[in-house]
Amino acid sequence: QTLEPVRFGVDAYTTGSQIWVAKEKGFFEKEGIDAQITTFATGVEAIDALLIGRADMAVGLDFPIVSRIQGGKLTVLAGIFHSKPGFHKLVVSNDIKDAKDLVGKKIGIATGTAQHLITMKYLEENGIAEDKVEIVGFTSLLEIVASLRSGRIDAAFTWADGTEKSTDGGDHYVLTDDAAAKRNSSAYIAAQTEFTEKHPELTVATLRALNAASQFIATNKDEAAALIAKNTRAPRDTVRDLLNYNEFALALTDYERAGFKEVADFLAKTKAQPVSFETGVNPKFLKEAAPDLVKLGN
Amino acid sequence: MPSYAWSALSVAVVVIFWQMASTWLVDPMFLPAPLAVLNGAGQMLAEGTLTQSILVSMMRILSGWFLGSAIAIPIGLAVGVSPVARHLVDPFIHFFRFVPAIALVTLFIIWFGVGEMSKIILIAYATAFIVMVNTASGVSSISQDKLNAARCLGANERQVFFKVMIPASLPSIYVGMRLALASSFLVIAAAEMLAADAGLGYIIWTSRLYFQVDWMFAAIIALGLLGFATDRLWRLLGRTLLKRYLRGVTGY
Amino acid sequence: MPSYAWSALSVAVVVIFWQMASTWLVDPMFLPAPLAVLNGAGQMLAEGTLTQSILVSMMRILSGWFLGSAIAIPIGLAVGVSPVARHLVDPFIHFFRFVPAIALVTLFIIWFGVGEMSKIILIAYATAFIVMVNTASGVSSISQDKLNAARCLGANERQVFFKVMIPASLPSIYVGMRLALASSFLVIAAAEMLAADAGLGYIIWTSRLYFQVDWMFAAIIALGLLGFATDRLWRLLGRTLLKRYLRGVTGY
Amino acid sequence: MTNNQTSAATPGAAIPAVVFDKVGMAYPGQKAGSELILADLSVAVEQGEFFVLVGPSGSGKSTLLKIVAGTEKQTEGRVLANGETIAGPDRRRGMVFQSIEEPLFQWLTVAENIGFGPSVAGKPRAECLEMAQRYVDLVGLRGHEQKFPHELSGGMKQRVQIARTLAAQPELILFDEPFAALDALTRRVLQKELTRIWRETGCTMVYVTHDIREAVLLGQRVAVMSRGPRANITRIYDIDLPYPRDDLDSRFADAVKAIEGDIEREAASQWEQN
Amino acid sequence: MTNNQTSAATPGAAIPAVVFDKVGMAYPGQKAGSELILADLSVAVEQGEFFVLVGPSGSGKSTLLKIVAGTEKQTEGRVLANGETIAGPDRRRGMVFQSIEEPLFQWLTVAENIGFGPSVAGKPRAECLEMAQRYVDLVGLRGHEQKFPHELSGGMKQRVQIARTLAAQPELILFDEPFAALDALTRRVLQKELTRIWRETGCTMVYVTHDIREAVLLGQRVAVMSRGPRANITRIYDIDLPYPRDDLDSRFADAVKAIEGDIEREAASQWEQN
Ligand SMILES: Nc1ncnc2c1ncn2[C@@H]1O[C@H](COP(=O)(O)OP(=O)(O)OP(=O)(O)O)[C@@H](O)[C@H]1O
Ligand SMILES: Nc1ncnc2c1ncn2[C@@H]1O[C@H](COP(=O)(O)OP(=O)(O)OP(=O)(O)O)[C@@H](O)[C@H]1O
Ligand SMILES: [Mg+2]
Ligand SMILES: [Mg+2]
Repeated sequence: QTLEPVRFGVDAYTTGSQIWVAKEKGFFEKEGIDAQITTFATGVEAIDALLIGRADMAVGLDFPIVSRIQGGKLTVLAGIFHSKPGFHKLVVSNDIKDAKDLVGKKIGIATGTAQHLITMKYLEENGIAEDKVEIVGFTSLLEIVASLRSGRIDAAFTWADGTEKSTDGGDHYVLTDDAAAKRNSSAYIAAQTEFTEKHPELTVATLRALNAASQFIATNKDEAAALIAKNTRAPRDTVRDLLNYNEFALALTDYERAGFKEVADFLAKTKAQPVSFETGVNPKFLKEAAPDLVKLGN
Repeated sequence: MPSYAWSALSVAVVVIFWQMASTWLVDPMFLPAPLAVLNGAGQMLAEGTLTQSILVSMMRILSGWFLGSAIAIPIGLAVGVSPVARHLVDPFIHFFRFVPAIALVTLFIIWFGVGEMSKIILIAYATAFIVMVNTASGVSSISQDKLNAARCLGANERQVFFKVMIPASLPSIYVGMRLALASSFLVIAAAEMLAADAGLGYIIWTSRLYFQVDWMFAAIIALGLLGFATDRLWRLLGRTLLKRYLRGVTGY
Repeated sequence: MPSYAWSALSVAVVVIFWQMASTWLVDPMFLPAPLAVLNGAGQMLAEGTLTQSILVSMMRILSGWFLGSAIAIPIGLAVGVSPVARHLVDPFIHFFRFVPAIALVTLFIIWFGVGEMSKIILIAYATAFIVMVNTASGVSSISQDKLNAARCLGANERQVFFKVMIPASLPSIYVGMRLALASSFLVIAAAEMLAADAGLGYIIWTSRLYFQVDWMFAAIIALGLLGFATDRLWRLLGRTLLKRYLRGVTGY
Repeated sequence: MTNNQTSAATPGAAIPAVVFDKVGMAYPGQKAGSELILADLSVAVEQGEFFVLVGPSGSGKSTLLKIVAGTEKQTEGRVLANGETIAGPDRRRGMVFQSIEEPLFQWLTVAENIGFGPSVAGKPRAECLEMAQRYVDLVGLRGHEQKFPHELSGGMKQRVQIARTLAAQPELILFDEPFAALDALTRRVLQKELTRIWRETGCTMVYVTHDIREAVLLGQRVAVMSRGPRANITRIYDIDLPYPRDDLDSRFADAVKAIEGDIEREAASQWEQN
Repeated sequence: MTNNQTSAATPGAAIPAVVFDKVGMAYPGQKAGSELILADLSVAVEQGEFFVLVGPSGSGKSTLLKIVAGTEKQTEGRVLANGETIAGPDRRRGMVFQSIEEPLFQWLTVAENIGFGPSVAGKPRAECLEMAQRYVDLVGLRGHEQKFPHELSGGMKQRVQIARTLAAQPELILFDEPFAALDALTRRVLQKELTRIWRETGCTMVYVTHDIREAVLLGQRVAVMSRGPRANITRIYDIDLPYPRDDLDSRFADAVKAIEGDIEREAASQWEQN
């Protein structure tokens, strides 16, 4: 039996964990898939590679995916993970006791990520207008933590081991977490629309393999962490932690729909054509691969 | 055919080719047509984003360029003049000029904050080494006859330095700064990765993220055109004010 | 005191200062001590990551550098020699040399794929303009007396080009390539953003993600040292094989 | 010996080697409104002639040679070589430049510099080497073949340039003070060689020198230039003495004295100003 | 006129201006094993003397001057100026280089080049200008003050260098074929000026020329160098004629002939090889 090649684009983070695990544990092979995986620095490059036909499937966070749906070239197949509430923690300097103390302070954001939206929603929820604080945009967590610790900014939502790194100096503490922002954020797996049309079975097979991988991760976190770390050159303990913070499972539920809409609304300000969950996501394949994972109300 | 006609011709050909490419060859999603880009630029102009971004970025680029040159020229001169200075500093010059600015972003934020300062210093960092290396090679290739002539005429080492070495190495400094100008433009993208909320580099980053390819191209083209204009201004300066020092190097 | 002693001294002083800074001045989370970096490098060496990354990155850097120079030198020569060529190409040279490579990443992926090719071409792009500008200025500042002497001796324009212009502009080409070498190293970070799973740039990116600042610094230092070594090799080449052409410019 | 005023294109059977017809010259970079370097200059050099040009420093002798060589372009009038307008430098017209450093190829050895002409003419390597060696010997540089220009003394550089130009075997050779940096004997030897080459090959020589004895020793005609600006050829002396010439001959001495007198009158106006 | 063999440091009241004591010289870049340029050369130049050096092209005259100027360092023996070892170039020892292009400052006008010495000596601006003008006139460059070096003829560049060196008023001046590119009259005028300056200021002159008549016209002693490698001073002629000298004087002609004979013997060995 010959294996059908499928080209995946993933980032160097844990976003594509199931893909690594499915490859390493032979889930792809079992489905007749020859997975060819290319790593990119961020999801943006991975999804761009998909758009231009250099990859068949790619994973990415909601922002880059939603902003690239409008051309109809890519189809979102499923949510691939979402962070559990509490993944992002609002770290503030010790003199900030309360949300309202943030007024007039410098707040760090990771521009164009879930954290960006969480920060905005958090401020909104607490009745702080955007122009009452100084938003400082960064492109990576490292810079945010460095700025916090060196006193260049006063507060920021951090995540993963960034939280511990920002607070262990003693000058900062966790004020609250993203539960307070009431926002849903996910990463998705998307495919070239053309690919899904040409190879519907392969698409479904892929989702099956990834679902198997999700289940493996849920039950064998240590081994999964080792596999992922090996492939991304990430430290194993960090990966192990990340597996705890996040829910690695394929899903298309109202949770994803809500998160998707938030991003779409945010982007509508800058985009000519509005996008929606309905136009961008095709639940057909996941339904076929694992019907119980699709739970979309009306 | 006058010289600028050739240039106009080739620019026209390339723009037409671009239009054709984006129509037939490359997905316009990634290579928007000239008109689309113009349209995007128009939008940004109307909103005021473009003008503001140009001003902000140019301020950063030029400050960083000047700062970098102001630091690099004395070091380059010292290294070119004194073998001891050279051996002391050389390992660092030829080490740090290979270290990407992006790798130092974190340290720069810690040291210089998230304001303008760290961006300007990042640009200065990226430009300084080219100017330094060019200045030092310029100084060390001044003909010994010229230096000795000055000494025989009674110039002491200070006077040799100011009255002969500096004028004689101005061509190298000038060319170094001209090359480094490009570096300043190139790192604006990296510099505006950090804590920026305006600027052409910022537009490039956010439009990449939000996939506004026409905006991104408008910013790229603005960068290219500004660079071109600055380069021409610099050449004009070389051909007028500094003419007597630069005869021969302003040919290109 | 022999020359390398001065260098050794200053390197030692800086390393000691670095150790002190990371102990007392700067948060070691962002500026790990020399020993910690050495340790990180040791880990990566043991895993084989470091050696492999160095090989992969050097291959990309050097290929890109050579490719960029191979493209740039003929263009630079043409632009320096022929006014028509200059007016046709000049607007693009002085436009694109200000356009950051990072902005073109997507187009490069479209055209050249996600393999080695697009990385090498990205590096070539970043290095080509420096070599081009230096070559063109070199050609246009060759003394007319030299060219005319060759013509009076019976050289036709082809021979003038190959036997006089090229040798006489070798110093500029050489210095241009030396400066451009730094650009090749600098863009490796950007190049390995795209579709890399090994390389020093890739290590810099991923270690940033995971707060492995010691790994990041190990990669940075590897880059700096490799650059330094390549620069010395290039200088050695200039002082031996190309000596007759480069008298005067290999001083620094 | 007869003195005759300069005149353009003497009518005759052969086309003159060089014709200057009402030539005026200003350098491109000159300040607007400043005077012409050469003005209204007309003269003809016959085929196979040994034509010598003398005149005060800064008058425009080098400028005139460069126009013939094709490396500078007159701004007024016509200049013809073999009846054709001069398009640019060309293998038929060799030139020994006044500048002794720039024209040498500093990346080539003495022998390679001298062999440049034969090698671009496509001669086989062995022949190039052999010719280079012949001209190395001619100018007395044996033993220095492998040196590079920066390792030579001033006079040695000048000799490399002379040998190089001769080795290219042009039809017309322009010499701009070629022996200025040479000692008396070397100069004497080279003068003799030059006369021999001229007589054997029949090439045309246009020769600038400040040494009037040299001018009379070598030239069939010696032209005197006036002091610039607006320099011109004021007088041409025909030297009707047989070769090899004897500088103890009284006619030789007379010619020298006459020309010296002329130049002195020209140059003196310079010094009178002060 | 007496001929005497060269000898180091003649004992006397005053310390000699320059003493060469068993000097040997090889250039740093020379191939290992190649012979010395100068070997075992000893000579002394007295204070206020006009010392002329002649010799075949490539023998080492420029090298000797550069050692005195301090721009090159001998590899063997000692060289003293005013009794002190020479540490490097210095305002007391001016030099007119043989190279006519490089030593000029191409970013300064003629007047600024000439005023360089006074200006680095800290003279007030007005005085610098006035001195520059005086020396511009001295070398006959009036009207060319505002030109840049690249706009000058060969002889004009050489005159700028001469004027510039004189304007710096050093105690000892080294001339390396300063008048090689000048016409006879300009040369004559400048020879006269040089003698005048020498007699008025009492400075020491060390002068290299290929023109033996010039050597005898100017020098109190004329030293003849042997052909290199391992060049040395073979003979020194004392010229006991009063200034201003008359070149029609028979003693003048005798001196010229004797020196010429000497050089020819030296240079001839070169040509015998072939
Ligand atoms: N490139 C130039 N630009 C402007 N003026 C120039 C240039 N070259 C020469 N001149 C001027 O032209 C005049 C004649 O110069 P040229 O070199 O022809 O003189 P020459 O007769 O060869 O003198 P010399 O005997 O000193 O070599 C001079 O006054 C000089 O200043
Ligand atoms: N930089 C150098 N490196 C090596 N050899 C050199 C260097 N400069 C000069 N020489 C050699 O030294 C010898 C003497 O040169 P020098 O310039 O002193 O001669 P010169 O007597 O001034 O000759 P001329 O009358 O031709 O100017 C020559 O053989 C020359 O090849
Ligand atoms: Mg001349
Ligand atoms: Mg000499």
